[in-house]
Amino acid sequence: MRREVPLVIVFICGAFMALQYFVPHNISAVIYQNALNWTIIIGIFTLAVGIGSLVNLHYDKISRRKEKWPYSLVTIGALVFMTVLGLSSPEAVQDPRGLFMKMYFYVLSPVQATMFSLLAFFIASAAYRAFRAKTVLATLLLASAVIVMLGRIPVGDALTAWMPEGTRISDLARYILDYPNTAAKRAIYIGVGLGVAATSLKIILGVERTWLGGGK
Amino acid sequence: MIQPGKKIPMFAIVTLLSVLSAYIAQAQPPHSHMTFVDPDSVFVFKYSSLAPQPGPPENLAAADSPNDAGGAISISWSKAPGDNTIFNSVDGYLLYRSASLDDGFSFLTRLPAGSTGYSDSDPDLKNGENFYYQVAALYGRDTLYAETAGPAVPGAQLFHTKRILVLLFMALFSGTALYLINLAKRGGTLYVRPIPGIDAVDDAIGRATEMGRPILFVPGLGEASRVATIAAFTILARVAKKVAEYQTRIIVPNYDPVVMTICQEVVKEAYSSAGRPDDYDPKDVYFVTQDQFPYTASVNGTMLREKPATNFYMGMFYAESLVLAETGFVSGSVQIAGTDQLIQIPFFVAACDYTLMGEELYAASAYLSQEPQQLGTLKAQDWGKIMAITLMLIGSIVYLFDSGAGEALKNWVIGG
Amino acid sequence: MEQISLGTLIWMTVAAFLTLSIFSFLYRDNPFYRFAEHLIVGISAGYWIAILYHTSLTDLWIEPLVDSVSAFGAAGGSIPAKIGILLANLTPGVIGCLMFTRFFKSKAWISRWPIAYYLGISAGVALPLYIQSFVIRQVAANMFNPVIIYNTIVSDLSTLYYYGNSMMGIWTGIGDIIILLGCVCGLAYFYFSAEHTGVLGAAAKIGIWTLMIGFGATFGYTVMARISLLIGRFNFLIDWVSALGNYFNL
Amino acid sequence: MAAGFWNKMLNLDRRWVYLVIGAATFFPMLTVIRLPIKITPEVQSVYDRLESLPRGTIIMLPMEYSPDTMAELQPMAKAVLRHCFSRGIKVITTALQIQGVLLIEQDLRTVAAEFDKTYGEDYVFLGYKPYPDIVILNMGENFRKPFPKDYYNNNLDELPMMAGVNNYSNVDCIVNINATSGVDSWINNANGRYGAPLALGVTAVIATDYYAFLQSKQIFGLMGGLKGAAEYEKLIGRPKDIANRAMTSVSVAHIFIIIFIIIGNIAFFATRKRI
Repeated sequence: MRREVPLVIVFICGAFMALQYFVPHNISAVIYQNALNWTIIIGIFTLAVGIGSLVNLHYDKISRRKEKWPYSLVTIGALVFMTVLGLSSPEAVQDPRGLFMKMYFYVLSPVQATMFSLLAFFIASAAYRAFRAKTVLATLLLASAVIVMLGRIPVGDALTAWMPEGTRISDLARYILDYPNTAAKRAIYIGVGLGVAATSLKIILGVERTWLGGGK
Repeated sequence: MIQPGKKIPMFAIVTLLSVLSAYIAQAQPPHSHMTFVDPDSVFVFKYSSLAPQPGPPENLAAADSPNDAGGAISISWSKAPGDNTIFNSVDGYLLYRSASLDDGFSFLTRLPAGSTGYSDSDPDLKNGENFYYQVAALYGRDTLYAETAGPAVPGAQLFHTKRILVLLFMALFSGTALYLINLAKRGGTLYVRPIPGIDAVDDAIGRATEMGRPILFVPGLGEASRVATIAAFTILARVAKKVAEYQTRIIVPNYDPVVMTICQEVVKEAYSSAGRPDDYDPKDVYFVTQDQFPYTASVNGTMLREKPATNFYMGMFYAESLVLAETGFVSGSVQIAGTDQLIQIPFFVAACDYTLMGEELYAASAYLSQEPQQLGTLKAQDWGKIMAITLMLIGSIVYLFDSGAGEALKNWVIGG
Repeated sequence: MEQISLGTLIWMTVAAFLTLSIFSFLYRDNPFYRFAEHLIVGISAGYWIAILYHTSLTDLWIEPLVDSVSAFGAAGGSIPAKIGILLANLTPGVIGCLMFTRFFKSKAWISRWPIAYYLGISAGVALPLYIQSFVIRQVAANMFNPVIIYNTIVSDLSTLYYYGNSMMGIWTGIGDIIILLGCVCGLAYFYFSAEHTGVLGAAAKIGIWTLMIGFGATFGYTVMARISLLIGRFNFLIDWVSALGNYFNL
Repeated sequence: MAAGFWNKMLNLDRRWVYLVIGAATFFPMLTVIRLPIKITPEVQSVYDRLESLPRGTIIMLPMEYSPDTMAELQPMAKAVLRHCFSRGIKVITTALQIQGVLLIEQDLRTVAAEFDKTYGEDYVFLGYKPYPDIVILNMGENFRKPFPKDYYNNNLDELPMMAGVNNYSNVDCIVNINATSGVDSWINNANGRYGAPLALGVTAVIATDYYAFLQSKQIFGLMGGLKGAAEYEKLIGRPKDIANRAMTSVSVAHIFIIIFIIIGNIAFFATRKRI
């Protein structure tokens, strides 16, 4: 029961969906459409469980007074506040003047956006302190990076204005993007495609079972 | 695999220089392209006596659309006289449909000049019923009707004929994969070439011992079930075993609690198998936090305090990759990275001594663990690559003999 | 700039404070940063719950379910058919609810059923589609017509000789060769069943060079991405300062 | 002496670098210098396709960005929307990334107001559903399957614009503005399985990955990051919009990062020889 049922479910769902791709008939299409919608509905509950685990984690920290537990209090408080706000009425999430929207645009947004913008500083610092042309390959990589960087900004062409039109840095950058870059990414994508196909196959046939986790 | 300290080979410089000089050699600006059709002359042609006599479109045909669930009919015709860029004398086409030839046709849609077909998927089209079509060409105020076509009967198909190559490829690839995994399970030998990075691992641990400094192993930010994280466990097992043998120290800061539990098991096991179970210190494999940047800050702090001789970054990495690699570089550690996150690979290559890129990480893991499932999958993917390359070359060779056949083959491969 | 209300100004100030709290991490990890970070984990989880409920759970599950229950009160239609529809609408939610067994250790294994359903469907749709779009169509794009490549190069070379014409055709032709060769060699680099010696070794070497140029391009482009994000934040701070200035007529 | 200097430079506290790059990005924002933007063919082809459509044609413009990538993709999304609305092209939008739903709804509402467009007749916002790859597949069958109702709780059949519009075969093309690897799902599922013509507007981080799909004609256009947005703004005749204004800062910051790489490498090699 504990291992067999999930393996049977995975096999039936997976094999049907993989073969359905080759069968355009309307009966297969109807099953396919409903199976997809079921996936979304089940998925909603999976996401809810993820949020449940988050609450668990922080509740545990607070109740055991683990290191820096007051921060967990902030998290739980914010979660409860936002949930109550959002579920209070169907219009809560749609009203541009509502508190839910304000929290989104003036609290959630700036923090998320700023977190990511820190990367601008990090990349600059790494460029200065760590990106070295130590080997042939690293040299090639950095050269291609610098050309693309210059080629994507208007200043790049101004710097190479002495070159005839059609051979300036932006054209070189385009050439790199269009040809060697395409070749490299194609080789990688063919590998990725085969990798995903192999993993999917192993999951459907029950060869790959790590998702079942340990236990009986 | 990136190897340090290698001199740039002469031929690389020569190639680079010649490509560069050839590039600069095209010193002339591109000439403006010759235009064969002057837009003004088109206007003249339209009313010239050279224009062919107006006539209805010919060869009207209607048939069930292939490869669908039914409810659609494809209609095609050949262009009416004068419908081309030179004379431009047709203004458009009108399409009509009827359920029977006696009832008279009702208007369906108007299509622009140059059209030669239409796919009708109106909800009225019931599978198994008859439908007739008529098309007319518009010449200014004149409408010239073609002969009617039909009956066409919409219906559903059981097999999508344009996807046959996908099915073939899928079957062949799946068969190969299953065969190889089973072969490996039964103890058959599957050769995987040694991955150069593995030797580097041993060297790096020797170096740490000489310097009397610890080794830092960062298992990434992925969950325990990700392929890259699983590969990281295999590599950690190898590293920890060597560490135990050399009697140095290994530090493993974790982002994910589940990953931490497994890492503790792996390191403990490695110490036991090296015959030094007592040297294992569980406090060195610890959980930090599940917040990306604070985790990074904490690992950075560890690097600066402990000054590890070697840093390993194995598994899933996101934006923190370059921050970690930078700190490690500045504190003078040898750095070995491995990830399947394509976006992060460039940063690791630029700041680390060795980088296992994408599939190389899986290969290293398969090579070290000799686990049948990993080996079989890796080999099957190798066969998949051979199949892909063969298909590419066949395509180009067919072109050499007959470009029409080449084009047809290519379209068949693209499918639908 | 238009005059903004005091309310908006206060909200903007909150946002600016949080922005600066995050930036303070650049100096060092500190309580302001930690506060903002933990706050956002909670806010964002609450936001998820509300959005998931209002946009997805209601119209995909709850409403059809309520409709199929109330259908029993309506006239017409056979009872077995109504029961069938009710079951079809009820089942996915019930399977989904099994996920919650995760929180009870002894029953946690039941949560594998919904996971199995989700994994099976995703793996099933992915298998043929990845082969089609990532393998076969990419391979098809690598089927170049060697005759055309040869002709463009030769014809451009001859016009170059006679008229000093541009070399666009030559470069396109060479580019196509780079794509085909680079891709084959890149695949050779990721071929693990034989040692990289001889022809395979040479191919693998060209392959890794091509890969490095490709990674370099990603690197170069990424710089722009990160800088753009910073510009976005600076834009906001500038707006905030000028809003403050406008409001207090500074 | 020199080695001592370079050594010092190498071990410079990273906060100094932060300061320099912050300043290099910030100060150009206060200037009014406008740099010429060169249009690349991959952006031009998106513009050309939309430009060639007759009024009233429906296209799909799914947007998947959130506050963290807003700075890159919002200008692009707005530019494409403005192009559509100014030419009378009707738009169906989804937001399949949860963090961005409200943001995208606001952007859509603001741009529609600029052009006096009516909801339900000129544009439709389907909103959010989880698991983009599954949703994209089921939209290929029928929009009404994953989206029985739109974001504002209207039945899709009540919206005049959606009459007879069932799936991708009823829209001219899909222009996906996306900050996530969900782009792959659009290529695989919408283009691969349902044959919908597809163009991408992505962050500069992942833009280079999709040139392989551009060359294979699986996508007909590609806009990368702020530069792509700046080009599009220029194409629709709005060269004073936000992405164009940002290009000066982008340029200066790029130059500084290149200088950093060069100085860093000189210092590295200058000090290494002496060891």
